[in-house]
Amino acid sequence: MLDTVILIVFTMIGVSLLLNVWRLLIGPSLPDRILALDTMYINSIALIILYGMSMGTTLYFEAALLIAMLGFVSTVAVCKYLLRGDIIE
Amino acid sequence: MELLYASCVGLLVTCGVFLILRSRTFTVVLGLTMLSYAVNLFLFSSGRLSLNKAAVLGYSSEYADPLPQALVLTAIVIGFAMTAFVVILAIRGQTDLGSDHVDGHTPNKKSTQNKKVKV
Amino acid sequence: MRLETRFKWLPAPLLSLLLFIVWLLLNNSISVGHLVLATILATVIPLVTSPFRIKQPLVIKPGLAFRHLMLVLYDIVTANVQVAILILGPTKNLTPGFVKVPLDLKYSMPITILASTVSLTPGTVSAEVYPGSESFIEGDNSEQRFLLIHVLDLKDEQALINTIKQRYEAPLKEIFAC
Amino acid sequence: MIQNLTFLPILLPMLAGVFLLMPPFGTNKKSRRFASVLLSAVTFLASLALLLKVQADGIQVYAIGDWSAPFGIVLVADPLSTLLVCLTALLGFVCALYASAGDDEKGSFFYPLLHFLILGVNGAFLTGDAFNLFVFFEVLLIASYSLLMHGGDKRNTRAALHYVILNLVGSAVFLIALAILYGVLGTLNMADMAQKVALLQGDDIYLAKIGGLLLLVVFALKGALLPLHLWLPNTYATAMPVVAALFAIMTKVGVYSMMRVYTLIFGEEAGELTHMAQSWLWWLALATIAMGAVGVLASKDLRKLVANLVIVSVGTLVALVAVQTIEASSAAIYYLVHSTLVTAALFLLADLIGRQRGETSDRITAGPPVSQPRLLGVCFLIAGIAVIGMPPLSGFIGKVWLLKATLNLEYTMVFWPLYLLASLAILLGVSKAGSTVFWNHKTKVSETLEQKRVHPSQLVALIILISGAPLMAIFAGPLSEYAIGAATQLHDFNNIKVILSGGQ
Amino acid sequence: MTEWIISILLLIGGSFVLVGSIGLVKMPDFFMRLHGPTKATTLGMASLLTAAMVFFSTTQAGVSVKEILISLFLILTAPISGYIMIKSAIHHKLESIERTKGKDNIEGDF
Amino acid sequence: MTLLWIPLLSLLGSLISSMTGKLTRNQSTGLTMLLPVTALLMTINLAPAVFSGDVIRETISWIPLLGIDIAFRLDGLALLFVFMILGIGILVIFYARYYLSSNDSMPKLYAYLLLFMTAMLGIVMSNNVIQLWFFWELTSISSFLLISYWWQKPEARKGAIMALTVTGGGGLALLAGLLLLGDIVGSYNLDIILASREIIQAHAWYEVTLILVLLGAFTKSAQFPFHFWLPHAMAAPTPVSAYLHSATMVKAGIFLLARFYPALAGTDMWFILVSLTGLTTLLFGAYVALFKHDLKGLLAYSTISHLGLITLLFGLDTKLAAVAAIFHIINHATFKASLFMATGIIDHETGTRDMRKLNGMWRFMPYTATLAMVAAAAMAGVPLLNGFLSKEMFFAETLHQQLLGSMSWLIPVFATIAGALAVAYSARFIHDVFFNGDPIGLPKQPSEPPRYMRVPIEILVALCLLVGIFPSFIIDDILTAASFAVLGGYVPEFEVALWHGFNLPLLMSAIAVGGGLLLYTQRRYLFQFQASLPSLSAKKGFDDSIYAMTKWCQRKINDIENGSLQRYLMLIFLVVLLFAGGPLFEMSQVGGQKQLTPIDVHNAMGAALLMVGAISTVIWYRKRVVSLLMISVVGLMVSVAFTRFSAPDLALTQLTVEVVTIVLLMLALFFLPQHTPRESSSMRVVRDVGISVTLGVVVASICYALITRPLESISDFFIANAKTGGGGTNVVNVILVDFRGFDTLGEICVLGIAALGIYKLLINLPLFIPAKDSEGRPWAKERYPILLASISQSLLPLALMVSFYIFLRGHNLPGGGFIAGLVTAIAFILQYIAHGSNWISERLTINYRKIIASGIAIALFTGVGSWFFGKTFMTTWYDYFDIPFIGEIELASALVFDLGVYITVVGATLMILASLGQLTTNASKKEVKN
Ligand code: NA
Ligand code: NA
Repeated sequence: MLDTVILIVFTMIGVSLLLNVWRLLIGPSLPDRILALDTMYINSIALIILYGMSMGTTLYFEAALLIAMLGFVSTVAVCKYLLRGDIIE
Repeated sequence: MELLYASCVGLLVTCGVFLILRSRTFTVVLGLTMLSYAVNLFLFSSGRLSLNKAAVLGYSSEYADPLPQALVLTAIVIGFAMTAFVVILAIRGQTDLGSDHVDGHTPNKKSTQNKKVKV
Repeated sequence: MRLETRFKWLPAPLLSLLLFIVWLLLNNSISVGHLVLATILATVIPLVTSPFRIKQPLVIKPGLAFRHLMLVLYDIVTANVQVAILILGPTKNLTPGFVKVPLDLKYSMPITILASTVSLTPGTVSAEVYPGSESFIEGDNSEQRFLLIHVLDLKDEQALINTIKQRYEAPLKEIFAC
Repeated sequence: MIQNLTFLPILLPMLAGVFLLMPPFGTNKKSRRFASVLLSAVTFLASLALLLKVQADGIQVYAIGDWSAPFGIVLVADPLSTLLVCLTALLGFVCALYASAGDDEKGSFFYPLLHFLILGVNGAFLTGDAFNLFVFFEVLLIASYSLLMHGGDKRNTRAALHYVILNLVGSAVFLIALAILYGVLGTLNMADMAQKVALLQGDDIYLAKIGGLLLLVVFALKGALLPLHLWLPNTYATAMPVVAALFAIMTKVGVYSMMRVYTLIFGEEAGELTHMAQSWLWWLALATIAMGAVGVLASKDLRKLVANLVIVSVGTLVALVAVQTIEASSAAIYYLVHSTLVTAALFLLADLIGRQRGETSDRITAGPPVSQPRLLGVCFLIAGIAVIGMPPLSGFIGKVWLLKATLNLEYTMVFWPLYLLASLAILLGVSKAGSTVFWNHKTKVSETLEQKRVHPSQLVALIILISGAPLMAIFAGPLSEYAIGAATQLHDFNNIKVILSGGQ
Repeated sequence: MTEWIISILLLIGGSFVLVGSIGLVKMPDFFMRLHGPTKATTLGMASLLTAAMVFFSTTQAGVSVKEILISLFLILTAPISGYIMIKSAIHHKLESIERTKGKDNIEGDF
Repeated sequence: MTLLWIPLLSLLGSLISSMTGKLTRNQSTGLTMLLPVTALLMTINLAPAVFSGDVIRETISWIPLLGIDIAFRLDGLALLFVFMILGIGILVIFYARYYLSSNDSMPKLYAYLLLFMTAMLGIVMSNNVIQLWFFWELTSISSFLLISYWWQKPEARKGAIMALTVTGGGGLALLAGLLLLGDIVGSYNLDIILASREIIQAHAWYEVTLILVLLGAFTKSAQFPFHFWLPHAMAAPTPVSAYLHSATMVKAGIFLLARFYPALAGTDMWFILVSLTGLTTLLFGAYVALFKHDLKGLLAYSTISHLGLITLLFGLDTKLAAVAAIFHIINHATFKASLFMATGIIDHETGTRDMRKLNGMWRFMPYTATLAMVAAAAMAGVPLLNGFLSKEMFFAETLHQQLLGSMSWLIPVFATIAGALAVAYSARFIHDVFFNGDPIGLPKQPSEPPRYMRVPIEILVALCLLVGIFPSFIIDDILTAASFAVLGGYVPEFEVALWHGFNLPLLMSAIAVGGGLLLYTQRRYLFQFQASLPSLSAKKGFDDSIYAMTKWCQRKINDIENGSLQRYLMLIFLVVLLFAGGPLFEMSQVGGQKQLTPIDVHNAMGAALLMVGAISTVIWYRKRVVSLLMISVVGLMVSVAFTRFSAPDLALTQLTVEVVTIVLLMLALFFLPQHTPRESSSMRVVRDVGISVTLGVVVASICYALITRPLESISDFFIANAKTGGGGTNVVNVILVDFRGFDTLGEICVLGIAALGIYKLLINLPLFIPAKDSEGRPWAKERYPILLASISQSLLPLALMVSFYIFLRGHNLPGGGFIAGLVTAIAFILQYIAHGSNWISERLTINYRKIIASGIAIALFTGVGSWFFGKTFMTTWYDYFDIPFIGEIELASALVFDLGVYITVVGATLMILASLGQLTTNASKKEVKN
């Protein structure tokens, strides 16, 4: 049963990733795209966690952890760019 | 899946080369980044593709080829250093040559940068 | 309220505690070795990073803090269910709005916590803190501060402001005694 | 220490680079200069010692981390590689000395970068591992990027931008080539590759061929072989001359790698792929020579002229590499040393002349006289004769040798006329340049100032390089023995077993 | 039993993530789009991670609780990234739909 | 060792004389002459042996492996030339002492002269053809220096370069010829070559070899059409001309003909080439000489003509012709040298050489005039003078040949005409200068020169007379010996005598003299005719062709190296396409035998996302921010792919690098324009798309070909030894810090150097900061948003904790120094973003340069450490320790190495961003700590 559930959730995540890309592509504004990308980062965490579960290994946990930390940083960097241009001032 | 993987690499190469052939430094940098993605995937694949066989002893019965992974890791680091350098060089070019054209001068002088003020 | 701890070597007890737990979590173990290591890290890292911390009021009432945390977690769950419904439902009868919440908090950390809580709970997202950082002085009483929030479906503005102030700001004022 | 001698030519420059970033050298100019010159001298001596050791006990194999080939990375010190290591170290020493006259202060980190460059070049010469070769290529490249911008102006930025981007693409190709070779042969050690290539069958052969040819692209780019030479003239002509002099060795890295790869891996024993790149190398080399000769005649300033001379020398070398005989390789080895020294010397000379001609700089037009005509004139005469290949200096031996080595080839009747015409072009170009610069004065008043006179350390550096020409002629006997010995080693397939068995 | 718990948590998490992304696409203006990801996704992730926690604690030797860390990071960062994104949206003067109340509460760039 | 000493002495002389700058002119001259005189005496001492027919040899080994030795050889021919070179050389030195004005540097001239003398001696005495070429080229160099002695004069510079180019070119041909010769014979030794005539002339390369050698000879001896450099070499001081164009430089070419006569002569090709060239040169030179107003010009062309004569003689297929040639070599040397010197005196005394000004010199310098006239008469071939004798022999030989078959009678006719012309220009030299009315506007009032200036001329003229009157008495021995050498051990019966009775040659001489005088008297018509011809100057032709060539080269270079990076890149990609694509077509099938893994849904999805990201990056590449967001999708998907295909370390690395790269690109974006203008034509876009797509397809197929084939690699070794040998279970990390730790060492060097270089690029770079963004909005006022600031400061400790965790586990589980370093760095970058670089530099007072250095140092010294255990560099060590309560812990040197990596990465990354951030921060030049 678990495998089927995992597969279902996989598809859910997949669909949401596609939705994110859709938003990323159509925009219209830059903040929209950034938001899409940020969401994408988070969803890919889900993807990796699920993958780890389906493979029964925790080896990929750190990847997820880093995405959680770093996705934030890059979002912040891009927004800072939009706000101030110079992100390290 | 091998076919899919190969075509992804191919696509990345295509996009990278196209961008590299553009005339503005930033685009070229993008192209180089894209190309290095492609190259890393290519180098990685030289150990063949394997699912759930991470080369960490005790986590699976058989292991993926660890050597290409190590090579790719080195390649990524070096690539990062090089990208950083070329990015800065592009900035330097912009200030020295007053244009972000790779040849330092725009064929037609009309492409004006947005208004500048000196710090 | 207090900005400084009694012990130089423990500038931020709560942070140290957090780090201690995080280390054990990371390693999934409570072996003696890791306990020792965790203690060391939990004391060293705050000391190393202390120059990068702007003095903030310390938690005076840990118990209350914990109870507030639980409350927020509960709200998160409920709020999300509401938001999910709002999202899935027809969007045309949603009435979004911007609301300015006057703040009594005077320090950036409590304000940040409040803003985060607001962002995670009822269909609200913190948008701005007025006035901006340029004219923001820690613990300065002279100027009234506001939190601008965007509400997904704004029914009664004043009610919302009151909830936020009583349900989330008040406890924080107590916890940090400011 | 003695058993680690093989490693010193890599260790010392790295140490030097690190030390020179540390106090007191990081801050104090005087001590930095002193330490840098000293350390480069030490590197040179160590390399020399290694050369003698190799002469005495034969090829040295140094297994890093005690992991023997093909699993670990091994350094292979044979007569050829050690000779080039010595050459590099010497060049490094000379340039350090020359720069200590003031060029080093025209930007930050000159000395550390210089030593890191030497590190990269020496590493590339010594390593026996294909991927490690890539790493050292990158080390020397990144160092060269920074050095290229040393004391740079606008022209320089543009040239650097081109140089960097081209080489980044080059590195990408390098990685792809390595990936292919690993993917087919399952190994990275060059000796092991050579062994495995011989056993290939079916379509794997063609994959390996692709890998080998892509490597050729990389080396051609590094070595400035037509049509990938276009970056060189501007890069070398705009770089600070002392840097350009140092770069004189870098094109040779490309050539050296060709020697290794196409005589060791795709050489005699490569089965289907024997000499697969030979005809490519040959014709490209000839085209390169022609191109360089045209460039020599076209050059408007001394540095451009020398840059084009570098191109000619590369073409000549690659042609010899393509011949794939011991005699040709030995001629190449002698010519390589000669051309490196003399082109480096010419870069420095161009600099000194330029400094003393004020606004006119090193442009080949009538201008103010140099303030030290006799000194510079004599130096230029010597270097000129050497580079033209006229007696009594090293150039003519190289010329005789390589013509001798290319006799009785399928295409001698193409190569000889081409090469001789190229020599004539060089003769004309250099003599015209010299007589114009030294004898054709527009303004009588020389605005050259006292401090524009050649600094002692510059002079010493220059003399060291220039004295190479007569010395290489006088001691041509022993040198030719050495070169032929080195070439024989290079072509000796049994060395593979020596390397794989860890030097025993 | 645990398999049930895991499955349910997984489904909840997945659907919340999905809802967040749907919101991202469906909502009419940027400010409304923001709500989905910042909230729904956070909760979705939290429950997914809890599922993973239970899963690994039961299937593998010893408890695995480090997934909490990810949730912790998300809960710390999600509001702030939302905040910074709205800031830039406001700075870019993005239009919010007409019926939005209290637009005048937005002070001009300060 | 006597032979070796002869050239060596003159070389030493060159050095000595170059150092006589301080001495008086007489001392300098004396010292300079000393060594050549010694050499001459030594030669005289050797002469009898040579006359008696043996050949003296000496050899010193130099480059045995190339068959190049220092080998000297003295036979009759060499002896003759040595005598001429030294004898006339000494006279010239003596003469020059009076010729040079006080502001000309005497030591310089002497040094060059003796250097040249050395080269000449080397040529004639070489017993190794490569060595012969060595000295041959040396004459080119030293003559270049001599001709350009007065380098201030442009004609001197031009003349020198012209001579160098022509003779140098010839030299290259000669080298080729000699190498072929050596290859044919199997040795560069002259003895052997001269002895193997049959082999050479039977060989397939004979023609090529002959032509190449002759090219060398003809260019040097100014044969038509290579003659043009010689008149311009007259820009040299007259003593130099007297030396170069009588006895030495030009005679080197003739010497070459004589030297190789035994080996190469005797075939029709030789006769045709040599004789016709000679004949043409003879006539051409003689004709042009007539019209020269410059005395030296006249002598120059007469020299050309006489060289033609000698060449022609070598080209006539009779033995006696060769003898005559040698005889004329001597005669021409004597009278031509004296004539040049006389001209020098006239020039010296009157300040001009223009025969239109020079008239009636007889009255001012009767004595010199007499000498000059005698010499001129010898040149004309007047009886009782040496010139007459060789001319007689020449005429005689022209009658004994059948070169042109039925047309052979043409040669004596031409010879006579040439003789007449010679008489004519000689007559002009005499009459036009010494008589013919009064001088016209001389710069100086002429008078006899200093007494000793005439001595050399006296000696030479005396020789002309003596030889002319008592030929056999003076000349027989040397002539015989030389002929013996040239004819390869056989000397025909010959008798040089004044009177052979009435015969055809005598008649020809008579006709020549008569005709010549007639020509001279009627010269005005000839001059008018000449004036009516279009004047063509060889010099101008030469200069123009050089100029045209240079311009052509510059155009070509500008076309090819047009400084367009796109072209250079295009070339690379095309070459790659060619090299990678070619073999691909040779493959029987691209796919391999390995059975394929099926595509599952999330791979397909990941691939889709990746492709969308890549394509939209290209689509939106003009909107730079957007393309940046798109490319980060690609980056994310690549790292997801790495997790998918069992490479957790790579995934982590890719992720961390990704973020830093994004930040960097953001910074770049700020300083670069945010939009890319439309530039490339649609045509070009199509082309680029074409190339990139093809390249993509090729790479894809190679990749496919690879991953569908089975592979057995060395990797099993790593998996087997990771734990036992490297003490770690994360094989990738063990490879990075142990098996291939050397790569990692190089890699952190690259990173460190990059950081240094970036600092170097940015240090006090005057940047322009855009005030508005691309849409023209002014930037937001708030620099450091409050919430961001406070959250980032609480994230820092957590991040450090995580990075420490990742670092520590690296050896056994995914992670390691590099990733940990980047995580730390990113944590600090966040602080930079949230608080600005001033705020950081107040709190983080560390010197990144030192950090980087110490990072590399740690890694390096970990490696060196193993030396103290007698192991090679980077031999790792690890062990497990059981500590009470805490339990077993592992200590590994690899961990220290990894620490070095960690430190370097942190230092480098922060240095890069700090120096970038510093650029824009407060104008108060607070420099980032490098
Ligand atoms: Na006259
Ligand atoms: Na590592």
